[in-house]
Amino acid sequence: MSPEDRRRPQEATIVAPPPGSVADLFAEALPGLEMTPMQGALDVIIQIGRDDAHRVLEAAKHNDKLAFDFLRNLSGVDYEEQGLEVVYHLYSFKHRHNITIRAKVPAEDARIQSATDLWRAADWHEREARDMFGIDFEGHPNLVPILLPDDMLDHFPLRKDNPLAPLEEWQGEILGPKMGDAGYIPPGSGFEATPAAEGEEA
Amino acid sequence: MIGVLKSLTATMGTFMRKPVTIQYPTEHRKVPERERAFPILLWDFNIDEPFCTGCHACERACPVECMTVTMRDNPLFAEGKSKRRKIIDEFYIDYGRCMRCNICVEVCNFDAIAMNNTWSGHELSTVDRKELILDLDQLLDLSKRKDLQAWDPAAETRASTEGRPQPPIAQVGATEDAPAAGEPLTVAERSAEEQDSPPTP
Amino acid sequence: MTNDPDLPAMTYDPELETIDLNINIGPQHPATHGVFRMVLVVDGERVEDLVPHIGYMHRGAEKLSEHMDYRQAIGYQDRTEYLAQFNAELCYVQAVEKLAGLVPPERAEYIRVILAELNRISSHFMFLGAFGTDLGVFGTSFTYAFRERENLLDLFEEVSGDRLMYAYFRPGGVAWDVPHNFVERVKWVCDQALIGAKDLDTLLTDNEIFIARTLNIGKLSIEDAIDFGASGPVLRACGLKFDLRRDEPYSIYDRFDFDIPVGSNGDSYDRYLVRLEEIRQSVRIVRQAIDQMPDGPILPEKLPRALRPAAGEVYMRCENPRGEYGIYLISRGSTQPYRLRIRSSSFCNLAALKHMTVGHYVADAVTILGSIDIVLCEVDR
Amino acid sequence: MALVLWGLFGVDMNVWLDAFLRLQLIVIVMTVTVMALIYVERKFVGRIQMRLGPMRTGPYGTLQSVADAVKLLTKEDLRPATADFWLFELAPYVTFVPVFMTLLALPFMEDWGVRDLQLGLFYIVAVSGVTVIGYIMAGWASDNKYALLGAVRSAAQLISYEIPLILAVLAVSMVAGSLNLNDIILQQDTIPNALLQPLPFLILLTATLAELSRRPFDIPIGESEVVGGPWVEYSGIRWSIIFALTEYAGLWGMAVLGSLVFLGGWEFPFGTSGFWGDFDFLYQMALVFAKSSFLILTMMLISATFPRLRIDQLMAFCWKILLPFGFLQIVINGIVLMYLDSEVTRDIALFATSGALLVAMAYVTYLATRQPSREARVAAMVAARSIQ
Repeated sequence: MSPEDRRRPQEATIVAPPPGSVADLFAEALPGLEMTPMQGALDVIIQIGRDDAHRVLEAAKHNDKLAFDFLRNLSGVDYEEQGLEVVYHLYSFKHRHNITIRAKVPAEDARIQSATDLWRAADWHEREARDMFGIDFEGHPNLVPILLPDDMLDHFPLRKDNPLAPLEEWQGEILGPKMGDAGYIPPGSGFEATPAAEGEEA
Repeated sequence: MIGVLKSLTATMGTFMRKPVTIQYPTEHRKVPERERAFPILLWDFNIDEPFCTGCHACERACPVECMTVTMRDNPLFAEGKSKRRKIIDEFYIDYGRCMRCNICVEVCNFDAIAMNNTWSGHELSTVDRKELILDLDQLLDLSKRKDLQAWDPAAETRASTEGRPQPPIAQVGATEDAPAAGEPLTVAERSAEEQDSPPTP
Repeated sequence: MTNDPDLPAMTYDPELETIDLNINIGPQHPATHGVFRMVLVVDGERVEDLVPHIGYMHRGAEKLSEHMDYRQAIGYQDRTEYLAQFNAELCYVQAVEKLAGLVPPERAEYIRVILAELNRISSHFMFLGAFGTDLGVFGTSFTYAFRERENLLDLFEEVSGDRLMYAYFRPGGVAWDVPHNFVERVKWVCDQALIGAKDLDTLLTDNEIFIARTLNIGKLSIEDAIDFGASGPVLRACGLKFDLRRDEPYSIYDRFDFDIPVGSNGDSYDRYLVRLEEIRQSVRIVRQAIDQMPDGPILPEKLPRALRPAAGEVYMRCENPRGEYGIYLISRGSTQPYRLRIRSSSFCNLAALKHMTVGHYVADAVTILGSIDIVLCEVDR
Repeated sequence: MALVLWGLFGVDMNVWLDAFLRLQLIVIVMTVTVMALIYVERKFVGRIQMRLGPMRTGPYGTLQSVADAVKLLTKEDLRPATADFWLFELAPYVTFVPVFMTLLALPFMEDWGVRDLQLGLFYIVAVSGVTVIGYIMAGWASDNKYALLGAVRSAAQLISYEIPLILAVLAVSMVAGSLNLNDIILQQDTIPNALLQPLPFLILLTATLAELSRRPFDIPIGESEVVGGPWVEYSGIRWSIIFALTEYAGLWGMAVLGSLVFLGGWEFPFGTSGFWGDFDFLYQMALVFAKSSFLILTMMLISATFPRLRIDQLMAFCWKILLPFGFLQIVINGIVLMYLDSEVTRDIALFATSGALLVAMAYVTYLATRQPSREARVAAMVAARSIQ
């Protein structure tokens, strides 16, 4: 493998899950659903479109054979040219099975229906995904920033087009260039030395 | 009522026990040999130069980018005294950034960097965080004074010779006047050395 | 009374001529365990509404990890879960191993499990001490707990070289072997931990005042707990016997015999009891592991110099002291994680805080927050 | 000093000079005692927690209180810009002065107090109740919500616990037949009141902890809830007046009061026979010292052990348990004292009724706080469903 090939992100080879897996239950519960089942390192993954997402999640929660009552994790992923994804990791205490649902969301029109009506656990996770990726969760009762301050609304830190170095520079601008220096007093803090005192020191 | 009295027996019981306090500034707990305080550089007493050749391996591997390294040609190599073609020129470590992950020690090809395993690595408080940026002389100082504790992993690890224990500190003793690598310092020697060592600047 | 739009609206009852009072607890408050902030809307002493504010400690560990290679990112796990560092590291290195197809040697697995369980004990001691302080014990429970935690930290220091930020586990094994007196030290520490647990048990468990302050405070039903995504002792206190170590065994946990303590009521008292009992169960696991621990290598024989897992993704979950700690790791074939998502147990447990607190008194809000046992670095990441 | 001793032995002198010297003596003794108590509490609690306590200043840290005092006195005295000036500045003194005034009526030795009041007990109870006004003033003036919440809590708590305290001392004064502290002490030459009246003794201990806002009743200043309550905005000298002087002088005063009223004071085991002649006051002083030290250490042990109660539980404990049993004690005391003339039967009856009431109170408390047993909890654990 040449160095150039190494630098280019690889795509995971799609391994079909073994027959009889949870993905088949989904195909059974929602006939006609367009989805790509995959076998991950631990769980079965199904990849679906944005518009199907809420229908699938609703079936996952309420269908008796699926009965995914525990939302383990909800996260956003930025796949650059392939767009964003919202990933739901679900677990069923009843049947003790896992599923990973990956819903594709185009980056330029990042919105998806909220899952808060199904699991209250989705509330904070979706707020965080909104902070980090700018995904708009439609129907979320209170989609306000949770981890980031309000003035970070135009920066979505975990998107890949928001690299680390410019973020640090941007923070540096806010904090001031001399913030790291000892004895530095930020302007406007009320502790600035008076000009007379400075003169005395000099 | 009974539970309340039971609680009182707990407190009265511990009142009778011996306190566990160590009176820190006057009394130091012995730190273990594999203590990881902050990275320092090691001094090669055989040739009288640092082990470090300035190869940038640690600088690249550092997760927090706290190191600055430059290398130069080794004058001792030109004289034929040393096998090191290049030698460290300047080395800065910002202890204020360092997260003490030990990765620099693991990636070093020359066993030139080690973690300070004495109390002097912990008592570093200063009034100015610029003083936490150490230069080459300060980084080599501890090793030159031979104040590091000897850590001999061969004596410590048991049958697991296939494993890869981290040996760099054993280098410290590898000179004529210091105890050889196989013999760790006795406790008395260690504590005496600890007390002698002045605090790091 | 301020009219800050950030704060929840106050209600005004014209008949009784009373208005609600907003009380700001945190970010600098003795009871908030870090920089958590909650705004309580109180009517007298009764909490009418609660608005949690988090994010003061957000350091972008996920973003930073994307710019590290797989070994460098271990250090950020310590800093994310700073009371159960070995557990967090274990979860992370297992995620990497799953992707890279590494199988750690037996001895390394045992070392990891022993250290992770001891770390669970130390984390629970931290909870017991801090919980007593939240309830107003004059530091007594705190010092009892810290006395034992100190023994554990000493052991961790002897093993890994650091008291808090261990960075000791590696994908494929552990960084270096344990010291020669490890077995004796672990046995001694286990005995001490049981003594400390007994002290705290005598001090608190049967105390009527303690019971009055915690029983039926912050009740959570099983259904609500699952709905909120709560896990760990908070979920088990509700009465659901669910433990990832038993139900989805990872590492070598299927080789040990241990009980899963559960509560019946889902209140603060049950959470306390569950954690106290988990200390004893962890000691059981450690004792079994130390008896079975084999000799041998601590890293696989073929370990690549730079780890470059094949493209793929894994959601690794571990039972941490505070609940399910998950690492969602996506690799796209480079030396760096493409995406690292930390499913923080405290974050999910904290989401249920409002549900548990509303209707209780101000003093109970502190109790409930303490009983969830949050680690703010883990919440904010 | 000679003048003071002159006054001690009751030689006539100018009334004003005598009063002034006695006051001076009390002030000095109080200050020293407060500093000693702070040191003792830190050491004692340290040992309970398996620590050493202060060790650095002076041998075994004995000068720690002095160092603290110097630090506090030289610290900047902060006042919030929005605070009410007069109330804020006056509140510490309003809190402290009543505590000091209680000390004036205490007979520390036979015939030696600042003043021997005929209604001494009544005076002490009346004066010590004024402290709460200082709490409310501070809480209101600080312009801080924690302070306000703490002030409201303290108002509820201190006023409520004043009543059981009064009932407890009232029961004893009924037995003694006097409100004069000297008379009460002299009446205990064979049996201390703590034996005759165990229930009021327990009520007094509890109410004292509540009155002094000490753990487990430190609800007004509970630092994990209201971060210091009314005193959250105070610092430096004002805070030291509140914390050091009020809290520890109050602790000392109440412990001395308890040892005089319930433990027989300087009278109990040896009587006032005066076998040391003019130097009787030495063993009397030692007796009072030992008894009050015992009470103080008990209170410190309780403080270091228990979690804080919640305000509604505290009020329920006061109004539903302490108060009815206190009233019952007084009624029974009245009946016993009215109908029994012989001293022996009277004492036995007093002890029996009060002991029975104490047991009844313990049982009622047990019923109120009854919890499912450990076995029941274990059974529930076993029966818990494994998976949904």
